[in-house]
Amino acid sequence: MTGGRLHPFTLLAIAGALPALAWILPAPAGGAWTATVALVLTLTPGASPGLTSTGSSPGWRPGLVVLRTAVLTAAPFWLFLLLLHDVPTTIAIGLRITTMVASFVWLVAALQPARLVEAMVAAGWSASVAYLLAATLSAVPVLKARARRIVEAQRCRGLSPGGGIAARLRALRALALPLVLSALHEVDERALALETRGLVPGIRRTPLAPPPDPAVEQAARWALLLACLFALFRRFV
Amino acid sequence: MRSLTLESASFWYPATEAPALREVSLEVAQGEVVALVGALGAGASTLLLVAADLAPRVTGGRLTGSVARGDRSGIVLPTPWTQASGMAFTVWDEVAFGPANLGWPTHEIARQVDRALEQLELVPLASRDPATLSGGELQRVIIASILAMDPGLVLFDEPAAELDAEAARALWRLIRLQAKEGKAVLLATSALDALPDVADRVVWLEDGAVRAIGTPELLADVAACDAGLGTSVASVWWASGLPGPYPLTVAHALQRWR
Amino acid sequence: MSIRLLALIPVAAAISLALSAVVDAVALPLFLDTTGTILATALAGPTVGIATGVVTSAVNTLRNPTFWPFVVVQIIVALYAWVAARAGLFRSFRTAIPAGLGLGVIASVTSTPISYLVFGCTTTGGIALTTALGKALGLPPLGACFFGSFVSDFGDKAVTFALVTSVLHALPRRTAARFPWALRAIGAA
Amino acid sequence: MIPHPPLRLDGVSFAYGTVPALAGLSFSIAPGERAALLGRNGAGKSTVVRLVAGLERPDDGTVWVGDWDTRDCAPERLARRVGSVFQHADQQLFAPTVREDVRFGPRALGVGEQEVKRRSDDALEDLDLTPHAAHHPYDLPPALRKLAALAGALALEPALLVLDEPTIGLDRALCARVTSALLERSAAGVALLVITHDLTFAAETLQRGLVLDRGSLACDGPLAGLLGDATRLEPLGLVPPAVAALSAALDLPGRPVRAADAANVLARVARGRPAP
Repeated sequence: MTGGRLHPFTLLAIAGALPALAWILPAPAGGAWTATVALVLTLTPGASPGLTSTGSSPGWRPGLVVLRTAVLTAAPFWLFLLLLHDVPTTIAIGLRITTMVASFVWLVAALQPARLVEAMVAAGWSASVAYLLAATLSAVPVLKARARRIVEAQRCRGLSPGGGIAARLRALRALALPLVLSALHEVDERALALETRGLVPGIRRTPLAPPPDPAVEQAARWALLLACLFALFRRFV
Repeated sequence: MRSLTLESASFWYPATEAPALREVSLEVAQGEVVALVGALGAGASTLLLVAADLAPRVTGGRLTGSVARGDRSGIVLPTPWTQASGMAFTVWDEVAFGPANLGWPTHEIARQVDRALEQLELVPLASRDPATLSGGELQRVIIASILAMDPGLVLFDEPAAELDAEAARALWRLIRLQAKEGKAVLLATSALDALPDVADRVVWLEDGAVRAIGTPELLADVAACDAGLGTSVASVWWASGLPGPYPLTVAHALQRWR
Repeated sequence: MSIRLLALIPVAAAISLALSAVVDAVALPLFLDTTGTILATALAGPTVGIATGVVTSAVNTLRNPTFWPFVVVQIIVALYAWVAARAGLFRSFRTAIPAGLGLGVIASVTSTPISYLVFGCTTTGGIALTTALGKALGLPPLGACFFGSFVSDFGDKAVTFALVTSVLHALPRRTAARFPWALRAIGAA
Repeated sequence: MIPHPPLRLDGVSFAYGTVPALAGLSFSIAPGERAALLGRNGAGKSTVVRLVAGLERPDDGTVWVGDWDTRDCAPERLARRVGSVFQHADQQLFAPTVREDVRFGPRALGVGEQEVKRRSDDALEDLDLTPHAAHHPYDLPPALRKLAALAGALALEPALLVLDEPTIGLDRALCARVTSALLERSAAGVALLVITHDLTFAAETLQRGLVLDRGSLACDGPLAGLLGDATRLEPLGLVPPAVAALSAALDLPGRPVRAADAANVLARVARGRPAP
């Protein structure tokens, strides 16, 4: 049962349920339990850094990397909480944030976007919804690289990004506008590409490699949902 | 069998008075490569969008005259980075994007994708993330993605622009192969020197209208050279003041010279 | 929704997230992560704007796990931008910047309860420090939290509105005319 | 040796992390000299351009732009002496008209409005862009946007122009405009360093060939000789451009590689020969 082979929806369910339970269950015991589970999850083999694509060999090492990312992301919150609140509140909120951070960092490591897109298509989601998420995910690095290239190109024709606030805001305009205008200009070509390659409304898209979704996992997802609802019911009734 | 027939087709882009195409009549048969040449703004790109049924349906604008298509068409536009689907995280999935949208069974998709990858010499890149490819590599992936949909009419707009010399030569060979396999190919390019080996016919467009249609020898006529549309060898002959007809290629020049 | 508007959403969302590279270059304390949402709304209306906001938050969450609660803020930004576009407030900086400041207040009012309940006002280092300053000034916890998020977010929405105004006016008229809302947003329709 | 040539690389080495890109590269370019930078993908061509523009610092050795060591200069300061145009340069335009965008560079250098106007009008004139000066860049086809970006670099009136694949997407007529603009600037003493795999453009425009192979200089000599020699081009994945191939096939004296030269030689040789 490694993170890598679970159905994407199961990964999402777990990563959603743990933080929900952390907030619903009475503090600090609830938070402590969920935080521990989340941190242990990050150690599960196969939780290779899917999205952060830092490359990984199976075994414990990637798990430690994921755990370290989770801890490093959660740590500053504890510091700021101490700054603002007394100790019991800090512990209560800190455990909840740690649960959320750990479960999401694990999700990001375990979830491959291609499998999520295939799962959405196989589950009958419209191809357009899957397109929105996946296309944004792949467009971000492309436009970020373009933004860096534009900053370099504009500096090579004399633009100084420094100076006073007014100078920096003018520089911001000379750097942001080219990025936005060139990206907007390409919307038409992207639409033409989608049209010519068949992504038109109302199609029955063939899932390429739909991840297996065994009944036990589907049951587990419903169980998690019921557990959260039950805990919510008990907490407020 | 005729794959594409245009009869006095005229087209206006939205909110513009001057037509981008004026009364264009053209037929492209299966097994034939037809090249569109002309100065910037002569209408080659517009003609390809009309042939691909993207103009006016997606671009907006107004079309008069008639356009008849015998086959499904696929178009390769000149900017590969805007053509990637954005839904694929490996080259294999990118090439399979079109066929999957057509709803083909998975074994048929696999067969078409593997064939397209071989034709474009992309098999070693099959599991790479498209975002990590160079401009030339991504252009070959986009071409494979269109061919994998097995279109009867294949349209190319400046396909060699992003390619280096070796990849461009491989592309010209591939285009000839598509015609041999019975596809109709309509191609806009400014690589005039490649056309004698690639195109069966050449269409000279000027201000949206057809100025001339003929075999690649057209690119050695005085009129073409005057307009800067002669092949390099013909243009040198034309500039030298020697009498015509001008040789089309280096090989022709060699025959003439002995 | 036409294919063109569908293709606009990922591009607008990616613009929001890519602008961080520009903000880093000029080293200004700005996020600009609602630029795409506001721009999409001003170009193509609320549906496209809200979809852009939701997708931006979803992808942002995958990159920084603490961001998901703020999908609510993105939706409110889209609705606010819709009202601003209908009123043509993108016609000049004189109308756009005050509208941006108004959004800054509303965004802080919206994000404060989220920040307070979920994070105890420690969403980012900046917010935590300014909240501590608020507490030192004797503000009650929720008030301090509002002060924290308002001060750190104060200029962002105003600059974002100004940037979107610049973009809409910089678009070639022909391109602007083909987006359903663009001309109305700059008061030209 | 000119005391401070527009560009001098002195034993320059550079690596992207652990991936070596340049190894002890040394060459210099004199005023008015027109050099082509050739080599396979990954040979280090783009790295040279980034170093010259000040976007990267060399690990070893020094890049001299005149008497400035690029290690001490930010790109915006080097812009006074180096006009750089990268691939996809058309994506950096943002002004409502081509003329305004071309004026961005000189205005950023703070040369005074009168001088800004003169420089930008000259640059637009050199590339025959004046008819499009009042158009919006995004109302123009991509090829003309590329020319507008090049005009922006020309308007800086630098002592050195560094161009990365300036002719991708341009047809022969537009390439001819770039060629004439660059020849004019070179005649006025501007040095050129151009990365290109378009050998027809290189033949028409450049005179010296610098061939990079795995980060070091494999060859540095007259371009015409290189372009006519299929065996030396083959390892670079290149073939002789059409005019050079014609000259070799017809054994034209002097092996001209430029179309105009080949036409003249052809006419002269034809007159001296009995009619075929």
